[in-house]
Amino acid sequence: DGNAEQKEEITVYTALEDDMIETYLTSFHDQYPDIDVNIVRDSTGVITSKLLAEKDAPVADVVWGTAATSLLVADQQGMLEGYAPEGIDRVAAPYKDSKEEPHWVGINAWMTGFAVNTVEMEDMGLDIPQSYEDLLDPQYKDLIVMPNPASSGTGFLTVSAFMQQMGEEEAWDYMDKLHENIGMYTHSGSKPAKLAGQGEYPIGISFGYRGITQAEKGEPIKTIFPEEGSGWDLEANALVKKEEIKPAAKTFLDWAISDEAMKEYSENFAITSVPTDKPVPEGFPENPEEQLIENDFNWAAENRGTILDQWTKKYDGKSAPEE
Amino acid sequence: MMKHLAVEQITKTFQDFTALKDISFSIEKGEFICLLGPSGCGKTTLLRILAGLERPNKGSVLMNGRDMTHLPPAERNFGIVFQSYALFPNLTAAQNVAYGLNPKQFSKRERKEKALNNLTLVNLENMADRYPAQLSGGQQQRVALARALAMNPEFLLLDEPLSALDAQVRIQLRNEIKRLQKQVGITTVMVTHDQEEALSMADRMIVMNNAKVEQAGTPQDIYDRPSSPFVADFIGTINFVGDQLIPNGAKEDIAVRPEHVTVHPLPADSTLPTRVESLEYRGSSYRVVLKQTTRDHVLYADIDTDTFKKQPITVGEVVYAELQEDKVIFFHGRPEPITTKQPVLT
Amino acid sequence: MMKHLAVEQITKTFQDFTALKDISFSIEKGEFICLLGPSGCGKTTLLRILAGLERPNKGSVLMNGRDMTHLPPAERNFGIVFQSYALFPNLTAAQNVAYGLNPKQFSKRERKEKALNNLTLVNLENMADRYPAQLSGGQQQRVALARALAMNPEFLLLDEPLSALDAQVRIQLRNEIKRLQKQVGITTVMVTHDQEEALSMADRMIVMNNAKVEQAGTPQDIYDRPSSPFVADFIGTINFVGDQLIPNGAKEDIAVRPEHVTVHPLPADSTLPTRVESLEYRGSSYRVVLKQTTRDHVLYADIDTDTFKKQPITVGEVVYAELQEDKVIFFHGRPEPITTKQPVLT
Amino acid sequence: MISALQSIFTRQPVVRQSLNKDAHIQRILLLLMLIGLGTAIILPVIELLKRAMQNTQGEYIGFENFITYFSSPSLFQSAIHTLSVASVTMILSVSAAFLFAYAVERTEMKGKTFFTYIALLPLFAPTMMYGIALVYLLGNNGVFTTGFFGLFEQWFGWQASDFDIYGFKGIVLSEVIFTFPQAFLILKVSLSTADQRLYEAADTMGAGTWKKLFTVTLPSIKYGLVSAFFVSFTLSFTDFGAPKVIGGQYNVLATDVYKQVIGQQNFSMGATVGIILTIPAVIAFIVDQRIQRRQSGISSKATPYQTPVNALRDRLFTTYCTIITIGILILFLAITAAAFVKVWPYDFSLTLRHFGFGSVAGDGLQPFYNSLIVSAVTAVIGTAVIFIGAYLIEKSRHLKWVRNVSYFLSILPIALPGLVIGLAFIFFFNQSAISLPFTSMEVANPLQWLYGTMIILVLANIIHFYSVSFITATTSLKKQDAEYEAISETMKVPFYKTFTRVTVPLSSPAILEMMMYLFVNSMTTISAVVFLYSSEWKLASIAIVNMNDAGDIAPAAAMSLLIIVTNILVRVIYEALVTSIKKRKVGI
Ligand SMILES: Nc1ncnc2c1ncn2[C@@H]1O[C@H](COP(=O)(O)OP(=O)(O)OP(=O)(O)O)[C@@H](O)[C@H]1O
Ligand SMILES: Nc1ncnc2c1ncn2[C@@H]1O[C@H](COP(=O)(O)OP(=O)(O)OP(=O)(O)O)[C@@H](O)[C@H]1O
Ligand SMILES: [Mg+2]
Ligand SMILES: [Mg+2]
Repeated sequence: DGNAEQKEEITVYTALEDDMIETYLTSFHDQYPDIDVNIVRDSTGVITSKLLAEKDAPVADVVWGTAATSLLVADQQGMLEGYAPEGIDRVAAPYKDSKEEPHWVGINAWMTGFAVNTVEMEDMGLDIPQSYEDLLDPQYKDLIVMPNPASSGTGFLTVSAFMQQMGEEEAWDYMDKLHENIGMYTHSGSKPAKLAGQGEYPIGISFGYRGITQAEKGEPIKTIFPEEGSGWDLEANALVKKEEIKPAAKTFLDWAISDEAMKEYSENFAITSVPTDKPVPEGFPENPEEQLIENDFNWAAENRGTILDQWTKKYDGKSAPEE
Repeated sequence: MMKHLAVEQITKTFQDFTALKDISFSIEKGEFICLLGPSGCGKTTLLRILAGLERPNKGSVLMNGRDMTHLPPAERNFGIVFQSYALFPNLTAAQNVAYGLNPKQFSKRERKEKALNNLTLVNLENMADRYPAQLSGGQQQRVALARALAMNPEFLLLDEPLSALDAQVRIQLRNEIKRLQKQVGITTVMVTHDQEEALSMADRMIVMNNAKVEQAGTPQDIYDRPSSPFVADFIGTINFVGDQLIPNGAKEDIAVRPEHVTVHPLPADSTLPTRVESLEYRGSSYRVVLKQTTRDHVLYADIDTDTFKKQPITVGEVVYAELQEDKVIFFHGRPEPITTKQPVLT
Repeated sequence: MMKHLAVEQITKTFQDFTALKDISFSIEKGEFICLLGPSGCGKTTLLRILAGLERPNKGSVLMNGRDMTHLPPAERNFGIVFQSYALFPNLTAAQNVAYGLNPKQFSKRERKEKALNNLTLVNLENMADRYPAQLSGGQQQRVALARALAMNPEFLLLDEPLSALDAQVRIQLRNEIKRLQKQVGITTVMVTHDQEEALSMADRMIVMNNAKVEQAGTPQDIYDRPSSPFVADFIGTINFVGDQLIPNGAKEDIAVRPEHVTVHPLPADSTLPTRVESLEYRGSSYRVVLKQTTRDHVLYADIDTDTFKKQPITVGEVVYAELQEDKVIFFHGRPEPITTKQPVLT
Repeated sequence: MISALQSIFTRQPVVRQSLNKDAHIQRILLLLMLIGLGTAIILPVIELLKRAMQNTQGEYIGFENFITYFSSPSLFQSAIHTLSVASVTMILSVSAAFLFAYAVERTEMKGKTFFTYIALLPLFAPTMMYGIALVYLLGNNGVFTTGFFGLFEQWFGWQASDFDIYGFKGIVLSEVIFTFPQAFLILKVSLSTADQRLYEAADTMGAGTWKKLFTVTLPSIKYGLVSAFFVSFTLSFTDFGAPKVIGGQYNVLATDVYKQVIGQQNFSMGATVGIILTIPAVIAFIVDQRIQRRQSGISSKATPYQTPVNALRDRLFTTYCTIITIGILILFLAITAAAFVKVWPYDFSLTLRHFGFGSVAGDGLQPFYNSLIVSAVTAVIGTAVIFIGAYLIEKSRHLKWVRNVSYFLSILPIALPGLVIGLAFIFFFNQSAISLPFTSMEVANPLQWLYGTMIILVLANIIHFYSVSFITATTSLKKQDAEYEAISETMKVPFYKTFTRVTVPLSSPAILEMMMYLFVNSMTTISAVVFLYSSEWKLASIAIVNMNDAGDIAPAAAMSLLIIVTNILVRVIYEALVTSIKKRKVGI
């Protein structure tokens, strides 16, 4: 048809959950029918490594809803272009890059939560853990699953939260003990919740939203937000630095923090970077922002490499089942 | 009388196909028997029945009068050499030869010694440690022979042991096998489809055709007095001349070998006028193909080169063929009305 | 003089192995040449060089005086028949024969007709629609022949065309090929390693050994006057008797064929006393193996059956061998000190 | 091989032949093939080697990465893990396959065809599937682990037990199932060509069953055994799918590569581990080449094996085969059940919702369609390219050195694990400039546009599965008379006519086999493509890994089931075509 030539096409890398993307994009398609959005969805680790691998010849125009800590890694390699999307002022300071033209802008925060399978817990006669401290209880030996911080954003924010809350020494100490109870470290952040949902492992350290949606599908899952407070990260957007920056890329970034978009985000997340009037979704704490710990993204990004090295050395593979 | 080995009315069928039909014969101790016949006539099947590798539908195999039709191969005391040698490729010549020697019966040293002795018998003592792949075809064949003899069998069965070899090696091994057989004195049955081989090696030949024994006898008997046109034709070349010598005679009733046809430049009593169709040089002789001038019959004549050179003939020439009367073979008795002296020249 | 086909100083090596060394010969129009030699002597390689399928390292191939060493196979005018026939199994006999006929040059009908004509030439007109798998070995061979002839080549190259066939079919096809060649009048080079085949078919033979031409000539020439001990031994059986007739003579200098050794019951002038070692019956003749009584030399003698029967000899008997003087072959000229009339009986 | 390479450098002068059109076309095709193979195999592998010797900043550091690797305990441990998995797999898989192949080839057991097809069934599934199925059966909440969800306990008082399936046991079980059909096929072929006369010779000399086994049977399948051992070792050594799904914390080299590259963006270390991953395959490759050369010296005049009558033996083997069959079928049943059950193990009502994939992989059935397209294109183009390549190498008489080098390049990929091909491809195709080997020159990469397209997936698959298809083609071509080309040439028939009129028809069963092989393997493969796919061309096997990563195991099972059903369908079509060809063509 006639306006086929005017159609613009952008490639968007995202780590948002598959089941969210379609709903979110509906309003974008309605507003901008002439822009084709080419979605590349993968886990945070994969999206990050794809970005980095393509450093010489970037494929993505925009990164959407990907962990801020990961975007900081790409930023350190000089891969991101500053851009202040329309309505940037509505975004509160902790949720965006501090530069004049921010290199990244958050859309929502997500936080650690435990998905606990109530049926299995009852079968085994176990108490439901309420805090990080509780997880160390020997009754949970080999029953806890947690995402591997090296590949999962959720995993990293959880570990980074331990560090920032407890201090490094303490945190390693804590994790040494936690490791005793871990049955498996998973590649992605949602898998622990899914495994809990199948009863494969009754307790999964995951992110809050995951467990809550599974409970809606009928799985016997209760989501616990730890008493000590949850580690959190932002799903953030960024413009990829490349020779030809398409106007449509900026249009997309503008839309991505618009009120319509925020409304959709708030369906799934308790905390959006631009506050909406939506009530907190069911299952989340009344006052979600209080659940969040103090989080220094720059510190996390800077130390990411060393923490992961150390973590991998200590735990990855060591907990292999005895032969 | 108790024969060394006797085969009695053996019949063997595969599905609806009859491979052997009522086969009977017997063998004396120490004899060398050649089993000869065209491909598919049942030679191998018969040998396998003797060895116990195949079971007959009917009939029996007697050894020194004892029925052993039902014994498994291991209990029969037969040594076998197959056409393909069937050497174990992963064992050395010596190990192959020692394969059948029971470790309970012979110590390791004894087995080794026996293997070497048998290899010496076939002049391969210095090849003891070679693998079959490192031996020539003829050497492999001799190892197979040594292996068969190592068990001190009472009978040796050879299934076309030479057919896979070069002509020269074949002739050399013929002599070797014959020498060995006489030396060891072992009763031997050898299958072949090479008439020359059978003629030159056998004490007695058994000619088979179509699952049946056609004729058994010494090589000379069989060559000079074949009992049937089939045998005459199968052993050596033959001219069937029945229809040329008797009016309305059956072609296959009377036969003569090419070396018993002589050629004369001029007609004489009882010669046939013929035209030379072609000449085939064979070194020590010429095979001349003659065509009767009056009819379309072909006659082969063998003329030795010396004779030929004294009296050369050329293609197209008319010559007169004479059949040596005393050599003519009559399959159904000499017919009354006609002798070879008065050939019918119609 | 301009030859029909001339090969000049062809040399061919594979890696460090020399398969042909300075080969030269020439062929007249319409000749039937047999290339004969032991396995691996380079026959096939030579044939492939003639056809252009292999490139020589040196030398040239001339056709009617024109150098065609540089031409690819398609531009020479050779028909080839390989030992394996190389018939296309998914095409019928007729399609195989018509395969090389250019559709641009001949209409479909013409190609079909030509194919049928050529099949008729080999007496296979009624097999036109059969696939190779439905034909016997001999029939397949004839289709291959028809296919090679269909292109009207100036030369026909045959690489052991008969070696894969049964003895009987082989002899029959020999005649067929010879007849066809004479009928078409095509210059033909046939490779074989069967001396009987070469003797009986060739107008001229080229005997090769070790990458070289040993002798070229008519079959009679080569049999009667072999130019080297190799040829003498390779074509027919031979006794080397140099060391028996001349003191300190080279064994291979003087030779005689078994049919030129006669055996006498009593000694005479120039006879050798021998013991009969073994007798081999061959139908029309006996091969007698004689061992000189005084030395360890073996002598073969062929005695035809009739003569043998008149004067039978037995194994172990002492007989006196005479070499027919006029048939003795001297490879390096007749030596002075000795004639065959005075054999040295040391 | 080596002597063939040597001969390239020691050529004698040969009289030149003038070249006609045919010769020119053949020479051009040969050179094109050489350039193609060189670009698709040698250049990427060189790039990989270069990366392994660089640090993350791209500076040359020699073997430092290897030293780091072996001195870091957790990484070094992966190597030990991989070795243990591969060794145990090799022994279990070859033993099981030997008995199975023996049953099929050397007994009079009934249902041999059925058992053969069952044994081949695992070929049709991606390795992830075995992992997933094992989780359903033997996982912490698996069917067997819980004794049929407590039913056993109710009925027989049988306690649920802990199989500890995540890790060593799970990986080994998956790999055994994965390599079983491959070992089975090799051993079946070896066992099918026994020389009956050797058995008869042994019989006449009074050898017993065991003596015959050790002196005749085993020696005669020696090469088959060695190659079955190698194949199961290298396949399980380099497999990525099963450890990914069921490995738990039991790290192996293949998952290390993935983690280094995808998780930690440490490409140099990824390349380093990739090279380590290649070692056993390279050893196997060299040994295999040697053995083959030695083997060619042995000619066999074997007569076909005749199975002696033995009812007890037949019964024992039938029992054995039935047990294996049940084992294999249970896996497939579990996958089928998982794909159709709503919430395993809490709600067993049936549903088709897992086949929607909408809420999980994001693209619905698109990855499956992508896989179909990529596999079909791989099958068609791959077969054409490989067959023509094999034809030129086997039948042309031009440019001998090109044919020798191309032959080597054609069988080389068998030594390259998929992960290594994938890595080498990203390194090579994703760089903007290529530095020419052995020089310091750089040229702009004219192939960079391939990155992220479907073409690179097809190319990776073709290279990944090149050697086996090439050997299929070569074997079929070798069976054809060597003189067809010579005859055609003397008859002035252009080579392409003989190629289309004779060579291709005669090879049609082999061509179909190559197509089927390429299709089925492209459907199931993960290792090469996991690094190369783009969002538009996400494949079914990748969707399985992603869904499994996200914990969406039921849709992952559903996707596996789709792949299996497709592959079985393709196989059925293949069998039907081959049968009809054999029936129709008298000559073949
Ligand atoms: N196991 C079998 N099943 C069916 N037919 C068989 C079997 N073995 C042999 N035959 C048939 O029996 C016939 C005789 O076979 P045999 O091997 O004894 O022949 P042969 O005389 O040894 O022939 P050749 O000279 O070719 O070796 C042949 O027609 C053969 O096809
Ligand atoms: N392509 C090749 N590469 C290496 N050596 C070869 C090649 N072709 C032939 N030869 C060698 O050259 C020699 C001559 O071979 P050729 O085929 O011409 O022998 P032949 O006389 O035809 O033997 P046969 O009677 O066995 O067919 C042999 O030793 C052979 O091994
Ligand atoms: Mg036989
Ligand atoms: Mg040859």
